[in-house]
Amino acid sequence: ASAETVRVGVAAEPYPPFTEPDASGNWTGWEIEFMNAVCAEAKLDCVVTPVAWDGIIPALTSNKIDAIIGSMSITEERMKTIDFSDKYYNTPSVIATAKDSGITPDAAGLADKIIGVQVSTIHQDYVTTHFGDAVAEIKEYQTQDEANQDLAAGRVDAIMADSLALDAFVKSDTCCEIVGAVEDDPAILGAGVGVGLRKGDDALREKFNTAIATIRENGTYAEFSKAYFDFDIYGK
Amino acid sequence: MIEWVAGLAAWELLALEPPGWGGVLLKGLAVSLQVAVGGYVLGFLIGIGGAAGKLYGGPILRDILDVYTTLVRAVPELVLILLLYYAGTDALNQFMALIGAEPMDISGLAAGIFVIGVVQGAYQTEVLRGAFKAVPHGQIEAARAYGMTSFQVLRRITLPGMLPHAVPGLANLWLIATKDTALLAVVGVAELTLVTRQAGGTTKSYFLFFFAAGLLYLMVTLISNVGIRRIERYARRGMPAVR
Amino acid sequence: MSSLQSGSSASSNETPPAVDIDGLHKWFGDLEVLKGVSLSAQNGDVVAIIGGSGSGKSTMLRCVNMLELPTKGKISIQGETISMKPDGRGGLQPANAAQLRRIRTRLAMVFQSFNLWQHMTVLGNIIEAPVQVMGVKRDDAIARAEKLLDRVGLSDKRDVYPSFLSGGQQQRAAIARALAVEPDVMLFDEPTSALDPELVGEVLAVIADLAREGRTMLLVTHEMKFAREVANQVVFLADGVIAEQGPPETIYSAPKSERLKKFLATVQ
Amino acid sequence: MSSLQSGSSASSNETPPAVDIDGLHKWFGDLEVLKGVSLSAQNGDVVAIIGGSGSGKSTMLRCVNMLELPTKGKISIQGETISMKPDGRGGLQPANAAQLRRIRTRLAMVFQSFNLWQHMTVLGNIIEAPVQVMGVKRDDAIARAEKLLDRVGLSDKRDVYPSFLSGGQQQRAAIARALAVEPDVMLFDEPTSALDPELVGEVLAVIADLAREGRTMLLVTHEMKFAREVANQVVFLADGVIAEQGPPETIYSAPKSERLKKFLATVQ
Amino acid sequence: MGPELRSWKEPHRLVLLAIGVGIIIFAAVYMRWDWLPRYSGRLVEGVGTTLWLLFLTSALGFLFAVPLGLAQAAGPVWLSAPARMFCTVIRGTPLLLQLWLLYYGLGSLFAFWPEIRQSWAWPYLRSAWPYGVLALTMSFAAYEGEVMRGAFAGVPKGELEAGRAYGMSPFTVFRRIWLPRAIHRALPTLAGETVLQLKATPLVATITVVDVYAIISRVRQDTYLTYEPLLLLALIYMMLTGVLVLAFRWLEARVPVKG
Ligand SMILES: Nc1ncnc2c1ncn2[C@@H]1O[C@H](COP(=O)(O)OP(=O)(O)OP(=O)(O)O)[C@@H](O)[C@H]1O
Ligand SMILES: Nc1ncnc2c1ncn2[C@@H]1O[C@H](COP(=O)(O)OP(=O)(O)OP(=O)(O)O)[C@@H](O)[C@H]1O
Ligand SMILES: [Mg+2]
Ligand SMILES: [Mg+2]
Repeated sequence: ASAETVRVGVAAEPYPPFTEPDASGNWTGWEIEFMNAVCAEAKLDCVVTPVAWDGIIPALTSNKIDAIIGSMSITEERMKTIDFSDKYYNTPSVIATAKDSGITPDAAGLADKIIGVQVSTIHQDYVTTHFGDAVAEIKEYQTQDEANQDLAAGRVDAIMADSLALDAFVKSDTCCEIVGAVEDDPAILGAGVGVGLRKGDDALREKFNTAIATIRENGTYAEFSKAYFDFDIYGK
Repeated sequence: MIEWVAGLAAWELLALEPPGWGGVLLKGLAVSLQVAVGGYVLGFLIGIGGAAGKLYGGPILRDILDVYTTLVRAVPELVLILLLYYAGTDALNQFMALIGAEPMDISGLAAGIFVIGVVQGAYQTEVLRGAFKAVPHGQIEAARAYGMTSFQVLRRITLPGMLPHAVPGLANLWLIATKDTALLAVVGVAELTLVTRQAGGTTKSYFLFFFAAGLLYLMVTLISNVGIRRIERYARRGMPAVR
Repeated sequence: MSSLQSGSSASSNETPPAVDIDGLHKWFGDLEVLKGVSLSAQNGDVVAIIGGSGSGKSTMLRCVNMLELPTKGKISIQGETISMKPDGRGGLQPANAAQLRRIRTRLAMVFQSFNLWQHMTVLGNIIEAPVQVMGVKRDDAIARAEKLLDRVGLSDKRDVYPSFLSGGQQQRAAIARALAVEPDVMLFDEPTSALDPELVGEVLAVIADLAREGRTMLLVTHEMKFAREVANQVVFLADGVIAEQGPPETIYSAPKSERLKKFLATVQ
Repeated sequence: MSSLQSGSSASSNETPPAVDIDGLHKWFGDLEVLKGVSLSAQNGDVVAIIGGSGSGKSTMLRCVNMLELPTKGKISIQGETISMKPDGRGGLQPANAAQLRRIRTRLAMVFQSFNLWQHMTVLGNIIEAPVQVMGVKRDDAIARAEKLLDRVGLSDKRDVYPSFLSGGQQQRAAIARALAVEPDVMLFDEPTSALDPELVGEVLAVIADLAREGRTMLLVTHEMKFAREVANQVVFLADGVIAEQGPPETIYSAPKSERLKKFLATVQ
Repeated sequence: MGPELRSWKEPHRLVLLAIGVGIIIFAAVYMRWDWLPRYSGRLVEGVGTTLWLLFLTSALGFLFAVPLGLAQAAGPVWLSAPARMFCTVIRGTPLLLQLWLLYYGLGSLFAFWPEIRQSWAWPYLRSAWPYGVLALTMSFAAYEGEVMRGAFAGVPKGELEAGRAYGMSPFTVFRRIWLPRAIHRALPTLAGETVLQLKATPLVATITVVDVYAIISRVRQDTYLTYEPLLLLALIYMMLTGVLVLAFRWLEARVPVKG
């Protein structure tokens, strides 16, 4: 019908299982299903607009897109520039190492080791704050995938990341294992992932918030998540 | 090791029809080439004008051109494209709103060609300036002495005379242009590098796709080289080979 | 010998001189090469310019068609003064590019270092100015160029690029290039330096022909014999000024200044 | 005049000739420029090579130091034959690079087009070979270069780059560069083409001095008067062969061939 | 003489200067710079890394470029063919791909061959910078090799002949005449290529080398500011480029050319 058109920016670089294109150019993944559900609920006509991660915030602020659904964690720093909806998922952070390394997910276990993280993530902040003095070196990777590869190659001793991302990795590669979750620190690890919105676009934010709450309640959220995860990704 | 080789040889992923990614790669290549050609040609026009201005222009023109080549060459292309595409269209639309016109939507492709052209223009200005300087002065004097206009001197004497000195530099810039198109990913243009990353990220067959993209780029280069060598042979006519 | 002296040098007051140089000064940085040179040549005059190496002969010739910009002075071609304006650094610069271009099409120059265009064949060099500047049809230009090539004995090198020519062949190509534009005034900078005596004789004949057609020539040369035979006026340049000037007989047989006497001593 | 003819041209059988050219052939593509040239010069000989433009004089001179590779023939310098081997395309190439280099250090050449190094000043051009090839100390080389500059009258252009010199100044710089290596054999390709009569006289004196020191010279020239005064042997090159050869008197006063007679006609 | 020797006081220069100052004032007043102090230390380190990479790889790259150019311009086939192939392949594929294939390609081999971790070379194989230096050096060598090929071929033949005629060994001719003439001829292009190399260094951030670009991206993703960090980056690169350009100008002006 005459629904309002919302251009939703996703990162042009694939981030499975959340957003990824297939060979015919269609975008698939959990976040795409989430978007479809939310937009249907809020009666919005949403179109996927891939934008490189580097340009996604300027694209939002200069009106090229209206919302970002890209696994963007809600942090204080980001709130200075853009607004967020309520969180729509939140997963714990874990540490992975080579099999039988004997490393434990704490400062003592990581002493004098090389640890890899994806650059500019909450994990990077966490490692710097909590393990910065203990480890030998913190290596920063542009993508999580590259960090994973270097763990397999033995260039780093451990990596810290989102449990989902690492879960998929240790299942596909026999080299490594998850040694456990780190101690929680809400100030750094944040309040989960939200929809990024232009500052002052309160009407749209309200629509998203209401829709997120509704699909959580009416079971739609659980329904489409089933195909991807065997636990509740919404978190605590 | 075997797995490593096996990962490389997952040829079916390169099939032209989905679920193979071959078609996507080729489409990306076509977009890259489109941007490269557009940007390069624009850059060449700017370069000729810029070099001529730097060599024969007045002090004001020379200074402005100096600022242009220094700034544009200094500022990373990524910054330029972000500034021109986002800040630029923003400003343009605010201006349009001010005069009461409809907001314009500039396509990422057009902006990309423009930015690559502006960047190439700065580099080509310098390459061409060097080449112009390599033309023996006497040949230009002779042309002037016969009453040729500045434009005729340029077209008939200086351009062909400097060509042998300019071809290697210009060839480099062309090859750079074909690869600089990767920057357009920032504004969402699906060119070869971006679709390669997408294919790799989705299928996890990074090496397969990076090799494939490498081969595509290499093919463009090899075909270009045939043309470049031909131009160069033509340009060097009349010059004895050095031993 | 000097069969050409009966030319039009007895100028009437009505027709303006073909070339008129008035109070020409030229500085290169701190070096004053020309210190006020004045010279005028009537239609059909052949003026030989002689003088020591580095005395400014080439510079003077190059000032006539503004390849070297005078620091001070006035140049007129057939009564039309090339308009100049100060360049803000104590020198002059052309004020009217179109006028300068128009005047240059009536001048032709043979350079001391030939300056052939390296990316064109001999034929290409010769037809370039007629086709591009004068708008002569290509075929006509080629036909004419072939006659000229024949005249300078270079027909077999028609399609050769200049860097594969011997010195004398390059010089002859340069002469043919200058002849091809059929200029009113020709500026020759040592046009026979790379030629053997036989060819010098031929160039001499060409120049005599041209003078007979009423064309004016300024010609720098080191070959006194050549100057004597071809010129009806000889100018001796020394220390940046015209030290002596006159018809060849007087210059050669009765030099006035010590400087010229010494200069000519070795030739006698 | 010909004061030099009493040199060492009366060669004894023991001392080998300074330069010996034997059956030299040179093709450029389809063009046979030299068709079997043989020539030998004793120590202290001054051989003038004359001939029409394009007759192959420069080519012959350039073959002596292997800048142009002969298609056939043998070159010996002071009894040492430059060893050559077939290049697989019907021509020859040097077989022993070190030997060629050693021989070249004993030769010096003044090029028809000067070929001064554009990125060095006049002084830099002159001291380059002594310092880099002969291992002369830089200061000594400079001291010597200054003397030479003085001799050719170019002291004031010491620190100027070649492209800012007049034609004659470039030629003099090239001559000074050649003299600086104190070679046994000098190859001059029209060394006075850009010089005025006064300077020609001076170069003549320099060459006479050199001959007196026992240096050998091959010299291409178009100035018959110069050839006559300075040479003790004149070689006339025509149609790719040496058409006539002998002491200047006989060559100039009693030319045998029609060709040479015609060639000299204009000079007499 | 050259434009840089003319006075700053010419009116149009004052205008340009005023525009520049205006932009800086605008940026300082209307944009957010509060993050600057927090990152200043790391920025300085990053600039250091960038410069170190730039100088090392362009110097090494140029050393390789000279033989590459020479081999192609005048070498025998068995030298020129491989040189040409090297240049073609390197110039024909994106630097990012090469960097990737080197770093992660080799890395994926290590995963199958753990014994290598005991070898003496492991500390180097393990670090990222050797791969960055290698890739950047090869890239500069290939691009510059191509430029030098043209420059070598463009030196007037007569000047080389003059060198040979004086008995200079091929190496002396090369060192004293051919190379300086070629370099002088290639300088404007060389300057451009060096600036390009400066802007290629950020790619090493993808293999965990922390240069100034990596720091700036860090700032961008930490603060989510769009333009400010990029403007600072532009300013830093502009200053570095300015220094490079001036240095090359100075080199160029050392041999005056007529015209
Ligand atoms: N590199 C070359 N390739 C082809 N032909 C050449 C080359 N060099 C010279 N020639 C030809 O060889 C012939 C002889 O040339 P050369 O330079 O030896 O003549 P020259 O006797 O020195 O004449 P000049 O007195 O005019 O200098 C000429 O016809 C010339 O065109
Ligand atoms: N572009 C220049 N810059 C500086 N000095 C120059 C320039 N051109 C010529 N000169 C100097 O001006 C003087 C005159 O040069 P010019 O070429 O006019 O001499 P010339 O009389 O033609 O000599 P030649 O007979 O040797 O050719 C010389 O001392 C020369 O060094
Ligand atoms: Mg002169
Ligand atoms: Mg010759």
